[in-house]
Amino acid sequence: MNHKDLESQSNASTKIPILWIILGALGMFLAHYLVFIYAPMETTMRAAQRIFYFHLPSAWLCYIGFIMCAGWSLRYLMTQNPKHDALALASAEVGLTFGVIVLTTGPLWARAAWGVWWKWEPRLTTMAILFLIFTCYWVIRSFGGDNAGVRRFGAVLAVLGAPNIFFVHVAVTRWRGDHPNNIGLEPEMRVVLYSCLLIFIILFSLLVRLRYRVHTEERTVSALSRRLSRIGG
Amino acid sequence: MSERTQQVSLQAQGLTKAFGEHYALIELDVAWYQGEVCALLGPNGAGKSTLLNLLSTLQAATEGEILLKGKKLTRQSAAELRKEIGFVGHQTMIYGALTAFENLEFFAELYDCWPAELSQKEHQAWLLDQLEQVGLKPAAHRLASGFSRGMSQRLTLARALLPKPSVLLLDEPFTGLDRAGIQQVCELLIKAKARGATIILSSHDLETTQAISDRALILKAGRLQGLHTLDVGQDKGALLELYQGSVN
Amino acid sequence: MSAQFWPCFKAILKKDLKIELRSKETLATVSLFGVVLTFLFAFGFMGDPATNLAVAPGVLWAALLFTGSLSVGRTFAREQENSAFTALALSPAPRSAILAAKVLVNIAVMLGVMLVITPLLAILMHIDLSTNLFALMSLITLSTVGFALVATPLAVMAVGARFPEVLLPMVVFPLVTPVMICGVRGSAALLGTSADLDYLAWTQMILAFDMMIGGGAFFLFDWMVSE
Amino acid sequence: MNRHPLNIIKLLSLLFIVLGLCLGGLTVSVAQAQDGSESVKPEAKLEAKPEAKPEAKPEAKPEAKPAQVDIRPNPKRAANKNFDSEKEERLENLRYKHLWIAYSLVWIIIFVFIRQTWQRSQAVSSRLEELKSRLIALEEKDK
Repeated sequence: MNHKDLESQSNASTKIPILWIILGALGMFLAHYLVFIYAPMETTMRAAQRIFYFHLPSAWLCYIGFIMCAGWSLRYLMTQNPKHDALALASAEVGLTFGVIVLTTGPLWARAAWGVWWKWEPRLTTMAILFLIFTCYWVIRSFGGDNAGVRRFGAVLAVLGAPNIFFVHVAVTRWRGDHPNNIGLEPEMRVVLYSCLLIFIILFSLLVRLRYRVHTEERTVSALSRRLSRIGG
Repeated sequence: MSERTQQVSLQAQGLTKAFGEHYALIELDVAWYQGEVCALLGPNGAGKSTLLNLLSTLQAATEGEILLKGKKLTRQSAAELRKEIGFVGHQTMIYGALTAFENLEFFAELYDCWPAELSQKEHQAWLLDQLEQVGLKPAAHRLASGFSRGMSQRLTLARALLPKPSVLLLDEPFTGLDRAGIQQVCELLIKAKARGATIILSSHDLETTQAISDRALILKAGRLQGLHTLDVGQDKGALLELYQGSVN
Repeated sequence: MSAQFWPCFKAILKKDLKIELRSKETLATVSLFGVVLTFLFAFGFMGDPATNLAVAPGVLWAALLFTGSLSVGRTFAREQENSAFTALALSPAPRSAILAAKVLVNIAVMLGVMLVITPLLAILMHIDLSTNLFALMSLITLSTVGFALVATPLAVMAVGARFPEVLLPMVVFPLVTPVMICGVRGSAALLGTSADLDYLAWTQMILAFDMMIGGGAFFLFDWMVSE
Repeated sequence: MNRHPLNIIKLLSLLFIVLGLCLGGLTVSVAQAQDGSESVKPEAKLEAKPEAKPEAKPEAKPEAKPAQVDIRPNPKRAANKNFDSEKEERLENLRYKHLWIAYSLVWIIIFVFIRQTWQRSQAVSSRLEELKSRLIALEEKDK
């Protein structure tokens, strides 16, 4: 890899997505307004129901992050392109962040709604297992050191873990499938929910890009310092 | 080496290997010929083992490539080219819970390298014959875990030679061997060389190395320091001189 | 001139079984561990007959997971002695043959262990298994297969890792959750303590899991061990 | 065919994945037929087809139990509650407390993540700059 390669490689990822940041910031204000003022008060759950406008988009994006991680991991296994690996790691990390949101807001909501912090309910359980798998992924990637073996191990874990969740879900659903699913959201609630989802998607892609940038730059740094150590003898 | 018209069997082009920020091997360009013995020399940490590991497909190069008989050694082609490579590493790579005979049998099955002219019944005799060549026939049916370092080394060598590889990579093959053992190993190597195999060995035993090597490749801190042709008639200290001259 | 799948598969299988039958090391240690586990679980959960019936499946499958991760780790520790796995990796044997043989060996060892644990548990907890023996056996076998299919490729990859003994259980346990749930629920249905579904549906579910994870593992395995 | 055993293995693997998915879906439909009217089941059955994605779908209806009868604002219901207003008020407080905790947690988590990313990226860029200047200095010295 010569100097120019390094330059172009780092330039491509150094660009801070200004537009996205502005969009995300505006979206935040909008989300606050929508969730706290615009959305009608729900009758049975009252204020606690508003948690759900954050909870649900986070859950979706958590899943999307993990699926993206699995997809990029598969590509990494096939191509050995370190960029795919960086993308996989970035999406797993962002997915995990949203997973933490889901797993903290979820119990708070459950406590207000059902009077318990945790319920062995299919979605909760599936989420928890998925979260565990990707926490393992993250732990391995953070503490295993940066070498090809660790990357491959993580990639395999992600690829095996994501479809595995299908089985966990089906199994838990059949085991504890006493969950009423029919809900009707009022139109205003729908509006709030979907706008929140959109805003969270913007936030998600922004975070993934920022994270990806960090990972690629870290790799550039190690490549550069390797080069320096080589030139320096 | 006089017969330079011979074919190139193994080639390294810009071969580089980095571990983290440390370079073990830097842009190595070398060609090895059929039927030659090349000695790898250099102080500890010079990259000898790394080079052998790369050539054996055990590790993947960071940059550069390896050509085996003109074919690029990649992840895809490695599966097919592995049969052509014999490797003896620091570790003996034998199963302690199996006897010497069973170890060889397992690898013969794995490589599917039974001589075509032999019937199933003669396989056993053939394997014993292979063991005989490394002087292990008396211990053929003893568990390998009870072997001394020298015996394990012989068994490892027999295993590596079993599929008649065209490239033989040896990392410190003489460790733990007595004089007679070294003699025996040298004979085996010369036989393989006569068959047309390329032998690359790293060793600290300069005297033995000089006796069987055609060329000496000297590495220092991952870089090629010198590639010298050794003449049969040279006196015993010649290699040592070369080595010291290059390294210091 | 790539090597063939079957000869290599047979050679590796033969070698592993030979070593295992000769030293009986893995089988003995892991079975003993399983026996100890079963006793401890029995101490911990022993109650009236109804409770015993209710906890037995959980105990059995927990024991399966623990002994399974131990035995998978053991079969690879054997390869690491003298770095023998390096020789295997350098051989022209197809990667899938190595994986298939290793999976089969692990299944064999784990089944052997389960053969010891299951009757012991039945005796300790006063449970009559004889009525649904075949169904229970198929459930256990399929769970074992599922576990081996998940754990073996990861164990192969963990051979050179920094902390394999923690890494493996940590990674494998969340991945085999479906096996755990289906196995426990299925055997609970067999024992009559669970009213939700009949065991056949659960068995089918594990089978589906086995096929899918097995397919995935074999599909990916070439890429897994590339260096 | 025999020359590429690996490809056959790959094909077989894919076949098994598909079979496994079908079987998984089939089991669910069997289960559904067995216990009849569970509203969750048909959903799970649908999920059998697209690979790896199904998990996102069930999240679509997270409202769960609270919405038992009717979610629309219902004055009668509100009137009914008068008899236990103290308890109701405590519950209301609890709900608001939970909302605020959840809300602040969401932003704390996101903020911490962004801050951490930012710090790392700052550290990396400064190191990158330093290395680049060293590299340029070295290259100039070479000339």
